[in-house]
Amino acid sequence: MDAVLLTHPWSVWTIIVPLAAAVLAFLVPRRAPLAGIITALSVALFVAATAYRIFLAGPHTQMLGGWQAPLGITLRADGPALIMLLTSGLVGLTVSLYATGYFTAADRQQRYFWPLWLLLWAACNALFLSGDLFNLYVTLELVTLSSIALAALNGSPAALDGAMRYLLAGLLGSLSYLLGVALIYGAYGTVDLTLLGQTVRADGLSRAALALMTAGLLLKTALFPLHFWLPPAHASAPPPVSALLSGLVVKAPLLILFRLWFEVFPDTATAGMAHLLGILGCGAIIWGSLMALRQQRLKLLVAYSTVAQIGYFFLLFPLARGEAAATAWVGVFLLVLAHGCSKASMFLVCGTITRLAGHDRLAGLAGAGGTLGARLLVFALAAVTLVGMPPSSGFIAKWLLINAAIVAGQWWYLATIALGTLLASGYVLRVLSLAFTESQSPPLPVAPRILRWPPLALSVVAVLLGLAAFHPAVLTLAGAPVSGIILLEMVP
Amino acid sequence: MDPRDILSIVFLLAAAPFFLAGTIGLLRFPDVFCRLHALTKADNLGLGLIVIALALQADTWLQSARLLLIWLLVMLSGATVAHLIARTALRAGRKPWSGRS
Amino acid sequence: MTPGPLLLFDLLLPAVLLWLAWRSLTSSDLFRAVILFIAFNLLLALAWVRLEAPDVALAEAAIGAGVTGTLLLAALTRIESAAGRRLSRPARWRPAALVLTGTALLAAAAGLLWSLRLLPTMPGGLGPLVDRHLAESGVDHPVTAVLLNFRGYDTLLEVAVLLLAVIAIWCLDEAVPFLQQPLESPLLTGFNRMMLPILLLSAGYLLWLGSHAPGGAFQAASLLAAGLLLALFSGASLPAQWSGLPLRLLLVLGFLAFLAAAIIGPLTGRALLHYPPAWVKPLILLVEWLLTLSIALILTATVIGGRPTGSRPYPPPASPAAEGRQR
Amino acid sequence: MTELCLGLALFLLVTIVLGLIRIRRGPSDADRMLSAQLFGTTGVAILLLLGQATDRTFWWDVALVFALLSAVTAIAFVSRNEPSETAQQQRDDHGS
Amino acid sequence: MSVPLIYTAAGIFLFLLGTYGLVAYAHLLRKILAANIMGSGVFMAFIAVAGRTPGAPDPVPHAMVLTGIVVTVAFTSVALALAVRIARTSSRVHLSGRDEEQ
Repeated sequence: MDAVLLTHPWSVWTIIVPLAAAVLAFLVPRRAPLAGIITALSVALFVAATAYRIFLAGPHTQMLGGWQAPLGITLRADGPALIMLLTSGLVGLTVSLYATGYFTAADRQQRYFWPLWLLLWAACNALFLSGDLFNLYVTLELVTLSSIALAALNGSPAALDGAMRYLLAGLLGSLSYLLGVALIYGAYGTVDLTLLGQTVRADGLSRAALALMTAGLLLKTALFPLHFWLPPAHASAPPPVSALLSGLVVKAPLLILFRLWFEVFPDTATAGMAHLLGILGCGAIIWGSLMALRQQRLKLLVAYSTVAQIGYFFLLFPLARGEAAATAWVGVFLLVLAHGCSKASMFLVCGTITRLAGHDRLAGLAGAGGTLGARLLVFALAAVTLVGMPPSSGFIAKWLLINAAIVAGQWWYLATIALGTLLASGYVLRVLSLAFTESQSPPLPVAPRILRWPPLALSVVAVLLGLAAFHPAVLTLAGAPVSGIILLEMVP
Repeated sequence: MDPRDILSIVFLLAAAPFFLAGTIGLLRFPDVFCRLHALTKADNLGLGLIVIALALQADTWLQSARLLLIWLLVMLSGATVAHLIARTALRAGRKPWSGRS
Repeated sequence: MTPGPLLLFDLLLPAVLLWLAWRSLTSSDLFRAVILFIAFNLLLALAWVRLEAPDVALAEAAIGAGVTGTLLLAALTRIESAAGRRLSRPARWRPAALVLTGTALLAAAAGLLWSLRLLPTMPGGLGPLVDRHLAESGVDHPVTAVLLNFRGYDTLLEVAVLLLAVIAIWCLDEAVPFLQQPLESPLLTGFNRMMLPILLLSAGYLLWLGSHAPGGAFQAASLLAAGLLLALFSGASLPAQWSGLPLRLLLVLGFLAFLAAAIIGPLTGRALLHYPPAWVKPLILLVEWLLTLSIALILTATVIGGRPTGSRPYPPPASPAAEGRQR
Repeated sequence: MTELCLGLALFLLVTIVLGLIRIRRGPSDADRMLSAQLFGTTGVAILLLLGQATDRTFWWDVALVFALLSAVTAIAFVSRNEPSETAQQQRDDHGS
Repeated sequence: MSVPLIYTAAGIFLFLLGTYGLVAYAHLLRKILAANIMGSGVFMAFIAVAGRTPGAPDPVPHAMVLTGIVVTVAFTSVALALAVRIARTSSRVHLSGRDEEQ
């Protein structure tokens, strides 16, 4: 039993099963939700098996088609990929469950939601596992195109507009990335990440290629000031889609960035370039949070909160240079997991609230006691992780980042994290306070169970992950390009 | 020099004026119908001469046949397209040029 | 080395390409822009030939001349019928923004060109490695071997992207016929009658060619798609009972076959896409043929631009090309 | 022979450049479509000549594909103008 | 100046030209054309950069560019369908918030 568990390429099935299910969902729309649920459960199972294998036997690779790199493509199941797969499994399972209740059978949207979402899921998992620059381009395109289609799903003018912005930004980003790949292939004759990591020279050409690829990926991750396309696309999509876009999709280009900077070009990237990204990250944290504070609609508030949270991920670039590398690395990956769960949960709650109240204007939600108030409490529970209150996983993640900033002696990042946390509590409290104002509105019907439980479960998981953070933390470092001790105590 | 080569060279040199005529006609002729006329010259004769020249050089019959097929296809498409475009232009109310512009 | 006229050609062609691209972006009339873009694609195929990339040239010729042009013209017609024909000018920018963007782009150009001098003079490339393993790949043409075997995973996902495009387009809209009435012209009917078999034969030829020379599934599929489009223009249509599940099945057939072939590996203790050595050739052939059929339908569906509803007269046509291939 | 083929190919490329003027001038869409059609034919000729000059006849397959598809875009163009003739009238007035 | 280098440079210029067009023009169809031109530039640079190997050309970049072309066609078709849909639902040919610029 263990022999099979420890040798079978479980991770491959997290790609194949959703691909096949997407085709089935397209062929037989009536059975699509069933296919979706079965896929969700099996992907969760395969992710667990992958985690088990990595935990016991360490990271492993698979040469697709039996061809060794550089001729073939290599799939790599390592720590960073695993954290991403965990995020994808958790968010995907929850959103799939929620979607069975959110889209009804008579709905035109249901017909297309399932094939599109299952393709997106396969693409995300494929991207997380890919160890090949060009294959990353193809998977990234698959991710982007399915996200665009999902963002346009409800066909409202705002959604179409947001999808178009997303598409154009996505095209610009991926072509810029591809030009970088072209330069790399021209210089080194391979696109395999591991081989490139061994051969890349730190010269002007590598820097040019890195700059092109980074620029393209920044646009796709929507890092401030290239975030213009994100809030319209995320806020006007149907809520399950928003949950996927914010919880899962923005992390896809992010992982490529991490792989590029720390595995392929560790010496090419200068400290200046790293700090530039760090400063843009700070800009994102502050600007996104301020914008979130000003929003009048709940979904836009959450979307701008995503813009802000993306900023935290970019603190890795400056902080992971030096002795605090492992600490920052673990912190950021934990944050990815935490943010994925909490943000998806928040968007799902938004969906339930919109379904109940008929709108998501904050002013109109004032005095939302009763059933809406309960939803807002779930929102608050998810926000515990987002803001980073103990004992949530968000807290551990930020704690690690703060430690890394202190060790690296980069106080301004510390200050930004603190400020960002403050602003985040601000916009979360603004929403929460609605629940405690006098109720004037007539009582609303109770939402169906399937629209209530999944977000609650996900936010509880996000909080509880903080208690079990040690295990994900160790797994994150399996096969990671950084090493060292994780500094859990404040070491100035 | 092989007489085939000489023939090929003659045909190639003869092809050039037809393409030039096609282009000049496209530029100088007064309306779309006349220009269509110019276009078909390049299609049929210019390309035809080139095809003959190259077919003379080809090693196998198969290659010559392939060249001829290409020519036939271009002529077929050219004729159909010319007809359809002329029809569109006529239906759009364009009068063929009658000598007074 | 390079003969004189050839070097002149190589200098003139990129210059013309850049100029065409520039005019296509700046001309105020959109129809003109589209025509210029079609011309651009045409000359681009010549550039591929000059760069000794015949497979890419074939694809560019097939896609650029057939599918993209039709796609753009159809979209332009629909946009204009919805929003009217308008001139399009660049956004009026503040001078500061213009200067900033211009400087940034020029700096990027300078930086990139300058970095090119660092390219190794004798690049490695994977050519020799591909040649060494060509015998095991099941095909004799290196590009096809890379596409369907060495990097078959990329191709699998690429077909998923195509399929996704159709789903996305169907999700956006139902099919809007861009012809209110089919073109009625005896000449066109005759032309089609001759052209459709020739296109079908040529597609078969390119597909057959792909196993040992430039050619292959995608190029063949583009030709088939062109045939389907021609049939569509002269009023052919798919019977209503075919526009539901049967059409969807045909669209996904190639992808499903590829996926099934891919998972033979993991089910038998090998890697994904690792075919059993004895089956490599027939498996790749089967996948390629089914892919050709599905991609042709997918490309046609993207031009039609919406979900066929069955009641309208212009869902994807059942032309002789498609039927011949199904049997 | 090789030189002549190359020279002729270059010459044909120059005629394409000249033909671009018609696309610019119009006046009607049909004129522009016509120029594109001529480019197709010229492109076929260039491909044939280049294939001959460099002794790689697989480029003739590219020419074959061009020849096969040269009508498709033009027919799409014609069909685009088919539905309502009044609209076409307005469009031409606008275009010229 | 070698021939591949000429085409590499042309590819880079096409890429930047397309970038300019994508940013500067409001009309959606124009933006899509610009993105296609960008793509062509990238593909050209890719083939040219990798085409400097002596002897037979390297097939791997050719296969990659073929994949890239297909992906770009897929994106183009979805983008056009979106543009048509936007034109039909709101009679606009550009993104919101830029009406004054046309």
